[in-house]
Amino acid sequence: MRVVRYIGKRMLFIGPQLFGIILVSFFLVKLIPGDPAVMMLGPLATEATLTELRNEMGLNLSLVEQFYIYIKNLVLHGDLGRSWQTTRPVTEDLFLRMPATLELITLGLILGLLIGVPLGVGAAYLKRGILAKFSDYYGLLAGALPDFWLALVLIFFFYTILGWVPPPLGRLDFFTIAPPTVTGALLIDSLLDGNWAALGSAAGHLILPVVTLGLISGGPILKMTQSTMDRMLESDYSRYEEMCGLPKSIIIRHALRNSLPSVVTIVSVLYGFLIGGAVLVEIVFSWGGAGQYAVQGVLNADINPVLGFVFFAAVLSLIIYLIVDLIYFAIDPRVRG
Amino acid sequence: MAENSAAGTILNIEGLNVSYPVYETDPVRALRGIDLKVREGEIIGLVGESGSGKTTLARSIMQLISRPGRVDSGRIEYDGRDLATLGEEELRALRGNDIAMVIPNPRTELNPLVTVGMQIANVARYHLSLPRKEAKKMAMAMLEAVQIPDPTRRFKAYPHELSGGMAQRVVMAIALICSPRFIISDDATSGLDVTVQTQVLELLQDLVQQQGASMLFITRDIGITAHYCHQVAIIYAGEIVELASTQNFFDNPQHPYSVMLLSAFSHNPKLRGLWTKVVDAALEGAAESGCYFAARCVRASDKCRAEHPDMREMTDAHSVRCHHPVER
Amino acid sequence: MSNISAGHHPRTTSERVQAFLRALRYLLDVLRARPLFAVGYGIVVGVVVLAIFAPLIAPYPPETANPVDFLQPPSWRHLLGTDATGMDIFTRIIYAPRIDLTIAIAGTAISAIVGSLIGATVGYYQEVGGVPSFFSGFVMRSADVLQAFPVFVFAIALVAIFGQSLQSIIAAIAFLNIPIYLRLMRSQVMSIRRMRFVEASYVAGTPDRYIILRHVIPNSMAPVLAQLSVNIGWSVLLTAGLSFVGAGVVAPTPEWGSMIAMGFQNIITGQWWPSVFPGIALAVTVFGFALVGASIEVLADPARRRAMAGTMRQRRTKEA
Amino acid sequence: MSVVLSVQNLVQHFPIAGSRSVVQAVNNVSFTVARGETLSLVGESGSGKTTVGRCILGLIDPTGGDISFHGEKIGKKHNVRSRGLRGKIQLVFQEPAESLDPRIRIGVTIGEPLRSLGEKREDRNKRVREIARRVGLSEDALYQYPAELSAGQQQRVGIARAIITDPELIVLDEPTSALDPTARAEIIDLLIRLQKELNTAYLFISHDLSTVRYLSHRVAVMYLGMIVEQGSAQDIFSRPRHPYSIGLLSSVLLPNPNLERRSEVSLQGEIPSPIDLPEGCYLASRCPFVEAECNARMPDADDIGGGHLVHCFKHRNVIDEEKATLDYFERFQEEAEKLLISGH
Repeated sequence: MRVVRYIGKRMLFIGPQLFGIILVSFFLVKLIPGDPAVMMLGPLATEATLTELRNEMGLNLSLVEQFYIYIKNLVLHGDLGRSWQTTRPVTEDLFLRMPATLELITLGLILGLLIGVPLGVGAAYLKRGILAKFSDYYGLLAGALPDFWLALVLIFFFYTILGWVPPPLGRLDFFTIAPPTVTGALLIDSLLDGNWAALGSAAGHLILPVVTLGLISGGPILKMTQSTMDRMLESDYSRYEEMCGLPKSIIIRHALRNSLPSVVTIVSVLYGFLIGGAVLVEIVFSWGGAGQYAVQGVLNADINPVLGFVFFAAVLSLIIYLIVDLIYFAIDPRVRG
Repeated sequence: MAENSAAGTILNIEGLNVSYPVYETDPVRALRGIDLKVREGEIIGLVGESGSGKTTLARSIMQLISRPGRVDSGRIEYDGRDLATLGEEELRALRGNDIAMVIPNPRTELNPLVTVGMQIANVARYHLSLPRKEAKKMAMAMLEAVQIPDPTRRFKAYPHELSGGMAQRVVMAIALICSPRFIISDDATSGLDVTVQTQVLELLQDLVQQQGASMLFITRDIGITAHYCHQVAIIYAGEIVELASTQNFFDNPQHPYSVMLLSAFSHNPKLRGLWTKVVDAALEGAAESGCYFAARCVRASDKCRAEHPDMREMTDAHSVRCHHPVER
Repeated sequence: MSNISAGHHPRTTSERVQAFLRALRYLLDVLRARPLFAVGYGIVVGVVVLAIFAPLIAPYPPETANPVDFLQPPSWRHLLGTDATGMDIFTRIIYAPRIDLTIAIAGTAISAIVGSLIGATVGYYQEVGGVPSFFSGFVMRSADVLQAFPVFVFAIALVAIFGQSLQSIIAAIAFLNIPIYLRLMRSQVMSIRRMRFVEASYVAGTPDRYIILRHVIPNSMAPVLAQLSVNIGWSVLLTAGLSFVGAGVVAPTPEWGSMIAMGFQNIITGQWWPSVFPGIALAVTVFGFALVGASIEVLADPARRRAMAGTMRQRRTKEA
Repeated sequence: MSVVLSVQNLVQHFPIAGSRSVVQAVNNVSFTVARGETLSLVGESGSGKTTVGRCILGLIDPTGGDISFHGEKIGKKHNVRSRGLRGKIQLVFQEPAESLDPRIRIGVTIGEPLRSLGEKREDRNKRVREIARRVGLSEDALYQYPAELSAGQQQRVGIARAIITDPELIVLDEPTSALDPTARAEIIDLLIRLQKELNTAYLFISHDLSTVRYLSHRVAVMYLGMIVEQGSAQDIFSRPRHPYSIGLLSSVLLPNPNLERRSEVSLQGEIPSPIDLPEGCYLASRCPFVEAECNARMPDADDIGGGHLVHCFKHRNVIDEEKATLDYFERFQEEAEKLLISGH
């Protein structure tokens, strides 16, 4: 079937693209100044112990040899090396932290969709109404707000003044016992485990960060929905449906269905961006997500976490783009060919 | 106009003026006092060049003038009711049901994501409030009526998979499924190849006459009206300048613009020289007073430039809007 | 039908002046028809003017700490209050655009120029086959690789490598934005390359250089310009983010991101102004640039310009 | 008359992305165009006539066959853009608005082809004014932008740009079908007049038969990438031999109700897809005269005198059936003249 051949072709591309990303990021990240050995043993360590540690970590080899070892470990054992900050294998760290980031982004984008799509459709349909005016302002404003600043403002109102929300310190209260990690997403794990206390606490901590991401991502989603719906409602076929006397609700439904591909595209672009882009919100809410882990890696010249994060992020982005293509396949017969 | 014989008048347009506001200058007057009567079962050809207002007229009948155009004055009476007084719901019930439109480039005007069969069925479903299965059966019957090759397979096809001719037949199926009493064909065959065009025109004429419907056939190609219309109306700069039965019109065209149009089709340089005045395009139709065609007319006199001519009935079923019509 | 703007085109100086006045009046009408655009131009001009004349307007020196009155709430002496080190927030806010806007505009300009040129050449030679199309394929694949990178982490890495100087942040932002313009210009050029008037020039033997510079690039400028102003806004946000994480502009240089970061601890204990005011200034500036981008998009697209003209005409008849 | 352009067995197949099948757009087309002569390629959409034009102009690299200009082969390396040939072959498009750069004034557009011939600025401007006058454009128009002109005027600019380099051959790709009837007639008169004055060869591509009738010296009827019949305009329009030509001519609607061109040859059904073309004659599935031989192999050209070539086994039977071989276009013009002259 054409779909299978299409996916096959895309899978073929994923391999080389991933290799390209790892290649570029490896040689780029290696340029980050700062000597890990000194970082680990502190400034007082003698030169001998430092060189001995460097040899142990293979830093004395040429970059190409280091790259060869890195790739061999990754492909054969799925080992992304060890982080000197957490002293644990990077793969383990990421499997712990990435779900936190993904849970946050996924819920944030869902909220963004709930805000953006209905508002966009409404604004496109009631052209002159106040809704159209409001969504114009909101679309532009949401794109202009710095997400870390909005997080601070929300914390100030809902925590410092109103106290409706738990303090912005991580994903769970100290005294709540975390559910056994199955998916890594606290809401799901606590549901699976039936641990209602953890569920309540996790949900409480999620509110502000998800609202931050939702309000921010709602902007571009709204703008894309509104502009595409506008174009679709002005299109020849919508006009012809009007001429055939089809009820307004049907015309809108058809226009929306034709606008879905572009909404799906913007959501996939946002999702790819937020994997690395939500790090500021993570820092404000000390979320302990993967982004934060990578940023710490860069700031402290801890190479392996950065490379590991880039690899994970790249794999996720490529998977997302594949899903988007499949959705295109389902919606648009022209793509099916 | 000859008093209408047995058949009643289904559409009566009186003094219709439509204009589009334009920045910095006066609004562009697309229609400047259209008077047109269409009797039941009659096919009337409306011939005009681009910018003459023929598409605006089609959309005015459907009360769907594209923004920012607006109706300045005049009445459109359909089946005895003034369309301007009807509410949005009543108009919606008419469009596609009683008044249907056949459009020129169907492949861009059909919904790309819905199968062709369903698009035909949808019109029947909503106007005749039929259950889904019933509407699909009717749509299939319609596909066979428009002689689409292999209708069962085409039913599930998408618009981009159809050839020009097939897409045109689908649009005709959509227009005729609710057996409308009045059909507007807005240059419906302009996108087609010559051989396919003849097949589609034959089919359109048969189906319209089978249902006893009447049709306003809008086109740039005067040749078509000679073979497929009962009446011919020539429209220039937003007003009808000549109206006659087809035989009368082609035997004795009287308005200088009609003759100029026919001479253009004859590709005879000598003939065209007689009836065409070389003029700077900028002045075309710009005259507000007097006859709008005066600037390009070889027979224009001072009277033409001063006084705007009215439609005058010359002989039975033949009227002209000109101070010096061509006599033979 | 009559062609609406008949009459010949300005050649003598007096006619050129008239044409200029007419264009000015048209712009004023546009701004009246869409107040949102007027707001946009107002903000951008305001921020730039404030930044240039900051030394004259600002009541206090921007970078000297004054521990005596630290964390003062907004008052007549300190319009927007002071931060933890006692520096006047209003002063630093109007000085900040000097850094933020310079970085954003320089970075975006470089990426727009470099990205557009590469994009135009790649787009033009993509279908020519042979070595050029291999080269374009290679460029596009590397653009894909760059864009698969998590943007923010990549920015921090670049700054860490090049050092935290102004130039290195500008370089990082430029490098990040190049793929956007490259992709935008390439798709524009590939569609325009197939236009009839380009084919006519090609057949007439007109050299490629002339076709690219005279036909292809001018016709693809509109979307690039609209993207430019949106991109400047986005770069300001990125610069602020970098400073917030401590990877961008280093304190005490006045910069919105680092100001918000400095006020971060105080917010939990109730002093909101050190973080909130710089954030508002930043958001308003980015909002202004987004509006300018939106206006360029509308003015550059003839169809939407005509639609707007219709509404302006009605407004004018109501007044007359 | 010296041959300006000669096309021998031109073949052009477009591969379809992602599948092994191929669109057979042009199959074995051969014709010649002499100096000052107009050859029309007539056919419906998908007949390959535009593709032939684009191959000649070097916009497409043909799969097979060769094209020579004044006996000199042109193709991949040596084409319309190389030094010797530059400006010798020019092009006029169907959509007037699309053929002009919206951001450049008319005068500059017309003068552009001279730029590649290294003409100095003063000569260029003088030549532009002269050519503008010749095609009936006002001095003012030179300073206007394309959007401010009518479709007819825009097409005149396209023609001016084409003739400014004094080409020997102009490929006109449906130059009149987008125009209104009155504007179309003006452009046709202009083209005929220019050909008489400049002795330029025209390759006129169109599906508008009435225009082709009065503009062309010779006509080639194309169907599914093949020339099915070729000959003088007079022969083709009055004594068509190939069933497809007859079917094509009988579907033209002339503005005269009494001229009903009913003919026995009526082509039913749809045009087959150019992807998997049948073995024998491509018209077999739609032709009333079809026989076993037609389905077996492709008929080769029969010369029935005066360069009138027909690709059909049964063309002799076709003539017996087709009694009325009256040239309806000629008849229409005579009647139109009688009618429209009276009362002038």
